[in-house]
Amino acid sequence: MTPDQSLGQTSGQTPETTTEMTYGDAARLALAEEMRRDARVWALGEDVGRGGVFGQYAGLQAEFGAERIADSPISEAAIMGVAVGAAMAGTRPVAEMRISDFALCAVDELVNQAAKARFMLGGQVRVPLVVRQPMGIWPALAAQHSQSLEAWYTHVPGLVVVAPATPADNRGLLKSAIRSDDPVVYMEHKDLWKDTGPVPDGDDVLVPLGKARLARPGDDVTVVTWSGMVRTCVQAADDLAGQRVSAEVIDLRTLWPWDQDAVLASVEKTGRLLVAHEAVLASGFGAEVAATVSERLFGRLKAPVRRLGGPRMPIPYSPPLEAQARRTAADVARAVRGLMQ
Amino acid sequence: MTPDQSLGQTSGQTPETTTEMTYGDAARLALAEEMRRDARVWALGEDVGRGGVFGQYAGLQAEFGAERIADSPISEAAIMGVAVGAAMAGTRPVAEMRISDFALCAVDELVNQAAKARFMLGGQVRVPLVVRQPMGIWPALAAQHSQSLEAWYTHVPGLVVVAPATPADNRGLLKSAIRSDDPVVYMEHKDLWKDTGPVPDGDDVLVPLGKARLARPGDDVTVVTWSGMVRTCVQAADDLAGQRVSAEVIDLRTLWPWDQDAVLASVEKTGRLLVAHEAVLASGFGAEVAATVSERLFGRLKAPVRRLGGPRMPIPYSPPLEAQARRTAADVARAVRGLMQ
Amino acid sequence: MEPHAGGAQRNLDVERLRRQYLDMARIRAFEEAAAAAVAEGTVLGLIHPYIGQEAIAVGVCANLTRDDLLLSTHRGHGHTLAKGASPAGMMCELLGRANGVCGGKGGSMHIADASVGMLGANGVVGANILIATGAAQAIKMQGQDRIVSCFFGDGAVNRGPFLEGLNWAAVFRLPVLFVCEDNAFSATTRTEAMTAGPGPAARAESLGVPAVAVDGNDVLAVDTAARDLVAAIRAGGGPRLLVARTYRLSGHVTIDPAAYRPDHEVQERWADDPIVRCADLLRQAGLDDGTLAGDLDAARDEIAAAYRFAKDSPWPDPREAFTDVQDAGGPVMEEA
Amino acid sequence: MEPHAGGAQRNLDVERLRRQYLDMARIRAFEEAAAAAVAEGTVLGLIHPYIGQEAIAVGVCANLTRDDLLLSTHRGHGHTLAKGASPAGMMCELLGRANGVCGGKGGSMHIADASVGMLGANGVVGANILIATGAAQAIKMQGQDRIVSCFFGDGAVNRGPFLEGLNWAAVFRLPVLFVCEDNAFSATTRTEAMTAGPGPAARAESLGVPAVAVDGNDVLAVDTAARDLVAAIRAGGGPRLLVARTYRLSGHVTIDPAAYRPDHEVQERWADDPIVRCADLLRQAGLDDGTLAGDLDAARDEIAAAYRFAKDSPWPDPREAFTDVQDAGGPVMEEA
Ligand SMILES: Cc1ncc(C[n+]2csc(CCOP(=O)(O)OP(=O)(O)O)c2C)c(N)n1
Ligand SMILES: Cc1ncc(C[n+]2csc(CCOP(=O)(O)OP(=O)(O)O)c2C)c(N)n1
Ligand SMILES: [Mg+2]
Ligand SMILES: [Mg+2]
Repeated sequence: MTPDQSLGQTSGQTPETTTEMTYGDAARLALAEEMRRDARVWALGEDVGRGGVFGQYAGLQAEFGAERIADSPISEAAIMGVAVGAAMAGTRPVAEMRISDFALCAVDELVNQAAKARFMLGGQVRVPLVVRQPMGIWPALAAQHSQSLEAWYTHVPGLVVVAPATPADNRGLLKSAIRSDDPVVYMEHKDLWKDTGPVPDGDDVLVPLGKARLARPGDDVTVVTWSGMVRTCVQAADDLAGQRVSAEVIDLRTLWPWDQDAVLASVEKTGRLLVAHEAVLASGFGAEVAATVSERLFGRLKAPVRRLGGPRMPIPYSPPLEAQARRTAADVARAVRGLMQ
Repeated sequence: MTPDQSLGQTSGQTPETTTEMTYGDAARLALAEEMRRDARVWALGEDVGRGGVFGQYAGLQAEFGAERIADSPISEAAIMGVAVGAAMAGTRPVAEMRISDFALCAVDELVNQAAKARFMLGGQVRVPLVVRQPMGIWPALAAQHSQSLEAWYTHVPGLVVVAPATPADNRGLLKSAIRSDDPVVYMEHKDLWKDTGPVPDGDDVLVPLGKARLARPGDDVTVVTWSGMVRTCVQAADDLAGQRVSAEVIDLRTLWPWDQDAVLASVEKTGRLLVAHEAVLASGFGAEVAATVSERLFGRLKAPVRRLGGPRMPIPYSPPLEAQARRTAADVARAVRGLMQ
Repeated sequence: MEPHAGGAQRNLDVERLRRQYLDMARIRAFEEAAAAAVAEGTVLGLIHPYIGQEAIAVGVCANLTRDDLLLSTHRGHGHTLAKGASPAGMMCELLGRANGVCGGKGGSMHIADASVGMLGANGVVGANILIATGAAQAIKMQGQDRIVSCFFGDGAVNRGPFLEGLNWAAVFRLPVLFVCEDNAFSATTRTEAMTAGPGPAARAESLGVPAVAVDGNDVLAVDTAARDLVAAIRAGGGPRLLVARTYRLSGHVTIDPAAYRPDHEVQERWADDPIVRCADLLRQAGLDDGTLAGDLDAARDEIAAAYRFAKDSPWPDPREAFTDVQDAGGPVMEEA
Repeated sequence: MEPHAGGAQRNLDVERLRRQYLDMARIRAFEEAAAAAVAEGTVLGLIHPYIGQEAIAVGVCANLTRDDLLLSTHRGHGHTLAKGASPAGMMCELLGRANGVCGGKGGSMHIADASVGMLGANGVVGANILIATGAAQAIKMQGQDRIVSCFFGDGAVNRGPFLEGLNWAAVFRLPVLFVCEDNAFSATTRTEAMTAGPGPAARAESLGVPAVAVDGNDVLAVDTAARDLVAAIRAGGGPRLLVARTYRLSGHVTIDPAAYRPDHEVQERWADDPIVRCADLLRQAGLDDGTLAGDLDAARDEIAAAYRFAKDSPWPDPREAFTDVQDAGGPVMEEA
């Protein structure tokens, strides 16, 4: 895998050095840094005091106290709704949903309230709120703990949607999300918590919202992806390199606003696009990317824009069934080869 | 406007005659007929005993009693969750959400429970449930009473999604939805309740799920649409006819499963496609249609597939602002002319 | 639940009561003007009139400062006025004008005036309970010396946020006054038929929130009860619930004839009109009919002027629809 | 809330109690085998053990018929077994095999056996309350002679569905027995710290649902209390809540060491093991140690056989992933 190259810039200090850490630790560091920097930042959710279900809050209550790393009742609607009110009233809450599926208990609070309050009130209030929703398939968690609904949130005016794929991005984007004055749906992938990678040193290295990342350069075909599928697509691209297919992998990182310029520039170069995601294919965010590129680059494409996504089925429990819901590097490679014919 | 022509067949008796009635009355009739036919069918929701907010239940409690037209507390989560349990236990509930935005208080119950129960339990239970969610912009109802989130539900495995545009379809599709053994999200458009149209006579005339309707035949360009935008697109097509542009308007009616065959056949004929909907453009269901057609008919299109949809903004209250959220016949006509250049 | 002693026993502060009378009259006049505007067609949206419930907003808000926050419902004009918003800015909002408090973006169901701490009506029943709770948590966390008040209807106690919000507020001992306005109706259905158990106060107490019930048509009783509850909250005692029994004298919305209510019931309840009752109290305290009528006239004049102002006010620029959505990724107006 | 007289005072039905002893032992053995399977890697999903709570499922289900329905939680093995499901079918489900009760699609968190009226564990805390309420409404509407039982944890009483479901059940007077298993924890957090007010029973009563509290580690007390409540429900008395105080002897999931609990607390609670207590009662009633140990062995053997059967069972055909989704518009398996 080639080193990360950024299509977007990072802001703040220019990092000279990096430290290897996990995706989970990178997020923990980001939250701690932002809490040190800004006394208005706090987090709330179930079991965060003991470190959160994935350890992503480990040690934070010891440093910041139980008021700023606030354990909550099992009340997702309240976690979200309270965060909305607390954001309106001068703080910057990070609301932890534990598993993105549980956020479905709090959709009114997110979609009808958080996303619209600023607008409905004509700008009299702001809702600087980050909603963390760990997403995606984790082995054998079955249908109520595995969904990827990022497309939903891209469809909701007022929301920013972020889905980081690397430790560096999970640090830099979580920091940007916390500094955003608008509500951000921040979707970490459950299967990435333990992934490691280099993270730029310095406590003020942000990754800007809305900028894609060039995960792997290439010339023949563009693969646009995000979240857990990024490493899958990079793997596929590596495999394809041995078959003389040079695939460029773009990690969108932010799904709304998404980096159309970066995607269009790449596809203009390659003439071919595959959009790959773990979420259900039908009405997934890949449809938005595919529809946009097909329209904007009409007549300049060498092949139809292809999409790869999950079958429209709940995530099954048993390994051989669950495998049917996953999209693998082999699936990506096959789809790319299909584009090259 | 030419008379309705069905791409799909209607099943049951072949209607010889029609009766003019409103979209609201057609639905009322459908529910009454199904309740007479099948004692397991019942409806629950706020104020349904007094006829429902739009009169769509008027008179039904008098005929069927308070147990089968059941008034409910203001508890959308309970309306939905109770309907799920009641469906599992042998009845066929019609759950009224009053306004689709309020259904956001019941997303766990719909998406995590209703949609997945059959699958998770390996087919041991079925959830024959219809969730009625009046959708769309109605004058000056503002941001929490106006959303169109049909795209969300098309993304959820297990759900059928229906959005009728005419009185005839509201009768025939509601009947099919009630007879469906799977959960159906049934989205009536609030601005259509008073629209009138001919409805085939006979109490067993169903409109099949998954079949589009040819709302207006044409040769130069295909316009795919649904719900409240159908009449807008037909209007635009009528206007365009005067400008020697022959637009074919297809009313999808069912959004999942959607009638790909009908759409592809039409676009193969015309070579041009506009998908138009009231919902926010970004990640709207139009993206799915556009991505699918762009891929399947690659190289055979005369123009890029275009989408027309709402701006990504909450629906504003004030008329001149609200107008910015609406898509008009003029907008459709302009987009179609753009395709003809 | 402690039954609350009516205020009548206490020493009467006539000036305070008269200000409340005037505020109630202003709300009544506003709602009548709004209903007339709907009939006239200058207001297009739905209006949920607060007629008959004025004593609650006024009695509670008499105990709030401008810095205190307020979260309201779909039936929010009364709360907004009582919290100190200008009728002109509100009327402009109802008419969708550029100088409406929300720039015309919200309308009646999202009316708000952050400058007086009023953070929003809400179109979703019960949603404000959680938002109010969160605002109170922010206040506590920031060590501020203010409280939140949160109004909701009897129908809202059947939604989950009532449980989740009150439990949360009690667990974190937050400075929030919940006010349940029991006007007997959930839209067109009687709440009673849809609500099991002894009622909102018992529910609150089961969630650790002490509750007091008052006659919500007696502004003095509301004022007195609110004073005690607000004092307890300001003293760090955590959340409280005030249950105010009242009656919705109008339909659910202006265009609802509310024919589902028996005539005699409506007549009886009109006889209990909180404004008339307040006038009686003031009359007993020595004010003459002319003064009282003068207050009503003043209220009506103020609102009439606000309405005229609103009608003469400009429409918002269509481009305004595209602002206040979000900083990154907001919508862009297409060129026609 | 009426405190419930313990069962010990009543005439002891030794055979009944011994059956319950055996059922508790079967559950314990099942959970131990499941935990071992996780450690061994034959079960990949999360398992929430029911260890320490067996008396509740068994005492309640002793009063249910096969036709009665049951809705459960993420911690659902005990309820499923107590309702009469076969351990082999359940173990196959945990191992994701083709002959699992859900064909391998659901796993532990969605375990169900409709053939014995068990309509599903649930991965969403509190969601089953509404489903159970709806099932009860269907039963009432169809004039059937059966009831629904619905188990949930102490943590679930902080979610909205508790309020919405219990209110609904009381309003419609539905035949449903709610059972709150108060095991002191909401995952890794003590429920007490996150729950205001006097507790689940008081909440239920405020919602019009009569409640009874029992020592949930005393199977006789649970059985007796459940018998009375079930009788009241079958007689058309509407919903009831049984609050059973217990303790989660294991971690939240098998892989949770639960080090957040002080050792002495855990030791004390193990001394209150419901199976040991039941054995004591049976010993007092004259059963000898050999008989009691024999029952435990029988239970362990049955479960061990179930586990072996499961390990030898076939995996589901991948094509099965595409079935049971929906009739119209279901997924289609792509050719590789
Ligand atoms: C979640 C939700 N469900 C339904 C509605 C529709 N609705 C608007 S007001 C209302 C009645 C509310 O009753 P109550 O809470 O007693 O307030 P009131 O109208 O009496 O002031 C209903 C059902 C809504 N706005 N939000
Ligand atoms: C809505 C929801 N929120 C959070 C979770 C994660 N979770 C699973 S079990 C659990 C604890 C539940 O506690 P309780 O209801 O007391 O049941 P117990 O685990 O003690 O049996 C939590 C928080 C969930 N499954 N669903
Ligand atoms: Mg009311
Ligand atoms: Mg517990």
